[in-house]
Amino acid sequence: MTTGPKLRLDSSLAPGVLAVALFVIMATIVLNTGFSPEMEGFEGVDSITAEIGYAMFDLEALQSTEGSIPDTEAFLAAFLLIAVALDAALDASLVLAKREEEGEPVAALASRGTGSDGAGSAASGVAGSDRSAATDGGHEGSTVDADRADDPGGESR
Amino acid sequence: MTVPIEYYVLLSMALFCIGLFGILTRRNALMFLMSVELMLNAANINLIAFAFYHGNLTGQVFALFTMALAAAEVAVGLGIILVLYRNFRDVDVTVPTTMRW
Amino acid sequence: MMIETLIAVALIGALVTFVAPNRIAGKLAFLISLVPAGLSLWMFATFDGRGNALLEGDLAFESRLEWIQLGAYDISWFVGLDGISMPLVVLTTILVTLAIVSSWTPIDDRESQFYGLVLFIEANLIGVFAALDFFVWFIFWEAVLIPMYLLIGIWGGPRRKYAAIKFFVYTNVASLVMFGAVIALVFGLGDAVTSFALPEITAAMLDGGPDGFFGVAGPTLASAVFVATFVGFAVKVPVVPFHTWLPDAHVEAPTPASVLLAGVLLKMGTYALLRFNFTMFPTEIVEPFVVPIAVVAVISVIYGAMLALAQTDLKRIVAYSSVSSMGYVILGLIAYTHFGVGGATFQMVSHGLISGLMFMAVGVIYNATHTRMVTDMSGMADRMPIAVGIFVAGSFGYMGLPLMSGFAAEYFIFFGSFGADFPYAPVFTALAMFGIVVVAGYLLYAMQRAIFGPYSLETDYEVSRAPLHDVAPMFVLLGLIIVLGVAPELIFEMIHDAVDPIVDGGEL
Amino acid sequence: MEGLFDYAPAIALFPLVAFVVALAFGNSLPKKGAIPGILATGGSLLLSIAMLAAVASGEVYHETLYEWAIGDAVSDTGVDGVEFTFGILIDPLSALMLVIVSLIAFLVHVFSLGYMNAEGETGLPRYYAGLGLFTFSMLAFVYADNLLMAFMFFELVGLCSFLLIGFWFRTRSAPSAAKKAFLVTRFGDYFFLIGVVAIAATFGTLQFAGDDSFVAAAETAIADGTTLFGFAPETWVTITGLLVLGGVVGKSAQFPLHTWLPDAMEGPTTVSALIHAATMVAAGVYLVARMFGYYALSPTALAIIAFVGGFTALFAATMGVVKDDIKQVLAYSTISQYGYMMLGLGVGGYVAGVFHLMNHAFFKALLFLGAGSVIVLMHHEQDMWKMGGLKEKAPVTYWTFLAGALALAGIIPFSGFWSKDEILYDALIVGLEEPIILAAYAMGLVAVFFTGFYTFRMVFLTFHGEPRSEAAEDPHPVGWSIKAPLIVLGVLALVAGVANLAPVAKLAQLDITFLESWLDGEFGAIEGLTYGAYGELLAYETSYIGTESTTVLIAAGVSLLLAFSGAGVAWTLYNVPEPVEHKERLGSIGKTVEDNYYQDEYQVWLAEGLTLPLSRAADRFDQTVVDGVVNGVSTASLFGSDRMKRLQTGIVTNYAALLVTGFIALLLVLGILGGWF
Amino acid sequence: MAFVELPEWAALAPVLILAGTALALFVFDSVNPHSTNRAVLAGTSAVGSLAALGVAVWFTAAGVGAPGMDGFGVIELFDGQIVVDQMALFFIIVVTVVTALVVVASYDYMEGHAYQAEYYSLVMLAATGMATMATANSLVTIFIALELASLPSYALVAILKDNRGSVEAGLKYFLLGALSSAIFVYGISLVYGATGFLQLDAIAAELEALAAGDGGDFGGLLGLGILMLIGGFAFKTASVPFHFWAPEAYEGAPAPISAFLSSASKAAGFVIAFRVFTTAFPVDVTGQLIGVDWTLAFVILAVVTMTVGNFAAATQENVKRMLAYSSIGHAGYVLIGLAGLGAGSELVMGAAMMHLLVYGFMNTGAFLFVGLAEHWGVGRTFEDYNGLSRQAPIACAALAVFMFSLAGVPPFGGFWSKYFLFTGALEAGLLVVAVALVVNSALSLYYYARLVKAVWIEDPIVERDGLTQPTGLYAAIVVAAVMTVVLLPGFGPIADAALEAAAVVIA
Repeated sequence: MTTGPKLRLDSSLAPGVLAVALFVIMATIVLNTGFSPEMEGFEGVDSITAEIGYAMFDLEALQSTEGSIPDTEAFLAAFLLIAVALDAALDASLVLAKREEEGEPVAALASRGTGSDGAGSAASGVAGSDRSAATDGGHEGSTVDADRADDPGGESR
Repeated sequence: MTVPIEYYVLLSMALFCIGLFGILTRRNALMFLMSVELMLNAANINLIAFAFYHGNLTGQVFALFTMALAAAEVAVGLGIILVLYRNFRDVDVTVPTTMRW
Repeated sequence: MMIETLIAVALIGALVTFVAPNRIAGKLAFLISLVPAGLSLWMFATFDGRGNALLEGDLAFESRLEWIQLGAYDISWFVGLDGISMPLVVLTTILVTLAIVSSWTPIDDRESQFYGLVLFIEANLIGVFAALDFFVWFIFWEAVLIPMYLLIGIWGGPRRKYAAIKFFVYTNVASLVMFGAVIALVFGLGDAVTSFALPEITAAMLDGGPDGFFGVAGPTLASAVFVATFVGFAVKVPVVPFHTWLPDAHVEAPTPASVLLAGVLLKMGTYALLRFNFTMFPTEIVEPFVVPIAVVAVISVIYGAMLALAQTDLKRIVAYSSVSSMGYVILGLIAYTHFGVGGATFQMVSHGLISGLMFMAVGVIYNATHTRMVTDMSGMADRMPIAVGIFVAGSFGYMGLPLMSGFAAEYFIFFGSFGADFPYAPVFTALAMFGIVVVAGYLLYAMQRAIFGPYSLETDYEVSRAPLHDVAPMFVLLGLIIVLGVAPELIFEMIHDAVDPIVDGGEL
Repeated sequence: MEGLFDYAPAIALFPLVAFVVALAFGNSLPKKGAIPGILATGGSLLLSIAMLAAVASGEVYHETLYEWAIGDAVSDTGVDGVEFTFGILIDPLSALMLVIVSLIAFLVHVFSLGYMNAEGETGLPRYYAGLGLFTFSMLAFVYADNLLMAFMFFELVGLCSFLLIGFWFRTRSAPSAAKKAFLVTRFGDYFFLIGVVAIAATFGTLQFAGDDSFVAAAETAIADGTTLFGFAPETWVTITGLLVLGGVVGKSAQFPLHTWLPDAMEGPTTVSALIHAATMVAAGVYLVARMFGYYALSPTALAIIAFVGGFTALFAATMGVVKDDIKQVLAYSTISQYGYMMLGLGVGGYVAGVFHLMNHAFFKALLFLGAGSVIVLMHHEQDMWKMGGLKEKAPVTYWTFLAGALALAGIIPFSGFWSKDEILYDALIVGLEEPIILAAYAMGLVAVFFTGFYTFRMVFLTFHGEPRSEAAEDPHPVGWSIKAPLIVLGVLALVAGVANLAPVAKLAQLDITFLESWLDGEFGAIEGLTYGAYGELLAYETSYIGTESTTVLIAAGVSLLLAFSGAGVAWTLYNVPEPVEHKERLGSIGKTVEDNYYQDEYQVWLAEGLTLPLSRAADRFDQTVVDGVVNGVSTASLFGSDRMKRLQTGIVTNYAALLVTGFIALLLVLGILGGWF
Repeated sequence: MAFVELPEWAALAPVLILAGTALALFVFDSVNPHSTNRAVLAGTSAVGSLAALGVAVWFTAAGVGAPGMDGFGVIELFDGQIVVDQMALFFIIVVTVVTALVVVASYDYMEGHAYQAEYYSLVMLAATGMATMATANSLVTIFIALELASLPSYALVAILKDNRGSVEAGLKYFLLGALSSAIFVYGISLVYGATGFLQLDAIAAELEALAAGDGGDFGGLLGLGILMLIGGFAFKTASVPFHFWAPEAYEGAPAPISAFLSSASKAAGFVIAFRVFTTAFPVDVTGQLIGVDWTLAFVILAVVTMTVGNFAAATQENVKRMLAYSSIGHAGYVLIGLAGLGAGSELVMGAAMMHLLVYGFMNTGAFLFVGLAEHWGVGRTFEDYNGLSRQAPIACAALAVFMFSLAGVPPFGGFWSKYFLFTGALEAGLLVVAVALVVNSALSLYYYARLVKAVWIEDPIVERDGLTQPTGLYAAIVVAAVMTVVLLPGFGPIADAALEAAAVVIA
């Protein structure tokens, strides 16, 4: 199944023209923009990394010392928020990646035979013992058996 | 002697459009994801360049967050591609067309 | 709080009926509907309003409550009755009660929903006639469409779906046009108004009119709004060429819905025309449109009657004749004379009664024969003498037989418009009056074929006389028609009083 | 006598009560409603006679009883406010008419006992209710004190006519005839209503009598030269008068709206007698008489009335000649006779017209009832060619019928002679000045010949000769209820002429023109509603052939001569044992006449050949074009919708491409506007 | 009021409650990963969202975030990264209302699904994200909150993992979402490039300075950045041309999630748009810089979006898809709020906010009805819905209420908000938009009425036995319907709240 990258030149590239066009337009805009030739830069900054840390945690006391970078915004809220966001991503990707065998969720990436009960099949056995837990809330018939997905990587062509 | 900001911006735009090109022409879901990553990184280039240009760190810090979110996005994306493959035995994004019109 | 009581009784009654068992729904709805009917009659008896509601008249049963403050404008619950709306409210309550009784026979499916919707319509119709704030009015105005849509759609004839959706969308689109126009007008009035109360808008209109809006000069805006509202209401009335939803809706609607549709819903259009176009707008705005509207009115009368002549479906005949009759109303309205405008209002009531009667009679015949085709039946008088007798009486009422209300209404209109001041008024009047010949033509033609002659109808059962509860409402209506025909002053007096300021204010 | 007039409303209300009783309880009453009808009309008759007596004693009654509708309206003459009322006007004219109507109604009710009840008809309550309603409406019309009230009851009698013509609704022909009758008269009433509205809008009043009557207002307007609705007052009066005349032409079956009357014979014969001969048809003529003051203001209108009358008299008489159905003959004769009345009124012969109206009511009712009797005798056979020889078998019917026929033909000394002669005389003296009236007179004169001819053709065919069918040989007996009215009317037909023996009066210089005095208000009248008052308004000039006496003699002689010659021709042709048809001798003219000059054809064509297809075309237009636009909008929207949703191809890369396209488009728009490039 | 004693951060209470609930559920899931105790899970979520709703309503009533005498002023937290004002509370209310309805309905809808705990925690996480979006006051927090709302949404759409439709929907939603967020971030980077700031007030201040002449000529770059931001909002609100995901995502997703996305997520998308464009890019200053009013972009988008949505909805056969397109159409209506922005334009923006609130009830209800139908298993097309009213008159009556309200027909709440939008458009001088609104409303009548026709008027194609009455779904639907009706007479407070909130932000 593994094949090397190949350059395909067919009609499917046609939409790419849009990307090119967009680039032309954006480039024109940039070239018309009157940037000041001087970059402010970070002259006389003690430690950019430290400053990043201060900014990330709203350490205003430290930020306002000599040799710091002015006008950097506070990022504590963003930091807290991204913690939740990453939780959400974790949650989401777990839900999606898990496989089901006979309606029971199993570990997402377990190898065959061992991982199927790794994620606490005891608990699930209690709750959903006699009922086949369909993942389909609507009653549309499911089309593909979940347990065939033994190749989680998904090969490209 | 610093490189003028225009060049950074042009670079990032080029990267952005390359990413876009990939999205528009590639049918593989993973390629699609990668292309999106390119576009996000194009933004990062901008942010960092502009941070330097403006002389504040906001852009730089934000770039860090962007990267984190890009990772999170990829995580979810891969999950979706996984179930896509399970259902369609394929990761071609043009295959699922059961719903249209 | 009388009006609120009326509406509330109907609304709560609608809810109760909606969930009541099908078995008792009809009787229950009838009993409930007696309350508004009785109350409105009592209100009619104790009516003490003077003048026109929009022109600083003394309102009867007025009540006003702040509702929503929108920017510079107040929206309030503002209801009250004057001599124009009072008779229409009574007409509504009575017709609803009678329509409910007349549904006992034909409606044999999902009764509780049916009667619930009928009561819901009643509440909204009362609201339409009582509301004096534009928004209150518009809400009721639109809310009428929903139950009617369902009544036609669920209990209607074979093409009910097409008819229902056509009715719903067509009239709604018209409402949107009208709505947009009125809002633009209010905005154009600028600081002159601080609320959507119709009397206030009217006062501002008569006192200078709009300043302009969107770069449109005030008078031009007013004229444009006049046209837009006229078109909006013309669909509801309906006026040719906006009438095509009507025959479809009527033909497919179940009898009681037809009764309400022709009896009251069409009056909403003419009522609104009277309230908005011909009360609110100052004479100089209306004047250029009078002759075109007269042309439209005459065309409605004659063309509608001609269409009726070509039909073979009894309901279609009556439906088209409604188009024709409504043409008279328009003619009366533009006359700007006491008798013209008053007669138009009288015609609203009168036509409500007569067309209600006609649809009921057709319905009773249909119940027995399961056909409405003139060509399918012959000599129905042989088997259903009473129902047919009433049909004949109603037909003559429609033809404007003296001592029935239709004659009074038409006579008032003709008299009012003949002496009106717009150009060629007598000519237009005379042309429109030719309708009384054509109406006689198609009704007599239909009668001759369907209900006289040797009896013949292919049925596999015995066609028998209609039950009492089918016939009783028709007798009540016939009685009212004759009472109003003999003593039009019963309501014409208050109509006249309410019309007075319009005509004085709008002497052309 | 003062209080008597308070009972005037009862004259009309009695029959109304009878109507209600018959309708509601008719089926459970003995005689199915006839008794209340007889009682009511009897009561009306008595009251009417009392009114007549009261008027004779010099009293009149003019009272507004009920305000129907009141309103503000500025009339063209500047009268502010208008009242539409119901009121009663009892003056010599209406009192006379009341008696005529209630008498004939009463007699017809009695006659119906024999004609309808005895024959076992079904639906009798409906019949008596109809008669009751008719009598009510007719009486109310007669003493209406204003034009609107008159119009209203004028319409109502039309309704009754419709209902009674269609009494035998189970046949095909009766409903058709009923429809036609109503429609044609409605067509006339359309003009009438315009007239009413126009008069009301012009003068702000519709009163017949008094200072505030429209007649008086019109006089004032003409005197002042006020412009009315953009016309000179005389012109406007003529126009409105002619509009009202439309109703008259329709109701009194004048050309060209006469076509309904022969068809109306589909109704029971009693109905024909009451409604379509004696009273309702008279309503038109009566209306002209009632508002004669108004017409008197307009010579043009009068001339048109006269001409239409004269033409109709001749026109209808010729058609009567070729009819085989006894009732058809009578129907055309009715049309013809009303033509005379119109002629009389049109030439200003107010008294003559009313006189003939009265006489005609008697003798035509008599003839119709006689015909009804014949029909009963003949077991409901109406074709005269199947009759014959009834003279011996039904002497009462024969002699009374003969009296009526003589009156109709205008044979001295029967009543018809006197009135018809007076009409022709009046027409002649005016016609000597006015050529158009002379033409009308000439037509009326020629019609006398035809009248004599068809009348006696009818008499001979029906009663003389040998019986030509089994029914004629063995007629069904008739009872007293049939004979009694015939006798009453027969006597009246003979003697009613005494009321106004004008020729005798003129020749002998005797004051025996009682009717003229009556109508001239010598006993009592309302001011302005007298013959004398009308005479002052009339613009006609008259002249004589030689002296007045010679003119009278010439006129009477000529008409009598013609009547006799008509009767004589009939005698020779038909008073034979076995009469044969002579129509073929007339050739194509006969065919034309038999087909009623194609009057029905063109009117039916107007209705069915023109209006109906036109309406169907309108319907098609409506369905395709008007509704097509509506549906077209919807179709176009849905088509647009279908295109629109095709954008959503389901392929996510396409979405990305479209998304980018959209973005670029937006970028270009804003960029160009904002000068970003 | 006792509230004054609370610390400032307490103003974030609604968001914190949501986040807490979400995390609690997450923990619950970790401890007990295969729990299918739906009652506890749904109950917790419902309690959490209702608590958040209650607090938000209380705060609003108490005057949190309202300036003036009886208010507490706009509360800024985290150096202005987060702001709690009336608009934030208003949208938190919208989001929590929808969340509550959705979780209650999910109780029945997700019956038998394998990932109960994950489902509810994801819903609550997304709700947290949306609520945060309402309070975010910096492009940073906005972007992260947006992702916080999006990431669980992707998973939720695809959560019916064996259902091809659901997966396909998730894929399309995710792919276009990723693309859009890339564009959005790029836009942020450009705005940052032009101004040097990410906090909205600071951006505005810098723009003032730039307009005054000190600084470079960044017009084009700023414009491009703004346009790309618009792209991000357009994606979230399902506006043309970023709407392509919506029909599929709504159609394929579980119905409560469709409801959630089309109501709450859309509202959240709008709140950031409102916040960004009122706070960071004042019309006049920005217009001076970029040479064109950015409202023009919204005018175009509004007209095109409502037209595309309504036209495409008109001939749909699938009910859910019809609702999806209708949702796009409604996005177009709400865009009027942005198109009409400008000095003293609180009416039009307030109207848009009101519409989103009413929409939260009526659209959620409509989608939940679809959920109910899926629960019954009657099928997806209009035809499949034929005659449902015979078995379930109450639910179908509610559906009729939703449909007519969506169409903007009185006597339902949708009438008011649509009317206010219309008025706002007129007042803002957007005659074209107002006309488009009327035309589209007219068209929308057709297809909304069509659904009512299906359930009420048409006769069923197949015989059905009695249908069950799942408590949760029914409760949610009936509550939504009752609220939709009650909002007609009770619109005054909502209008006041929305207008005040808008006035504060715009001022």
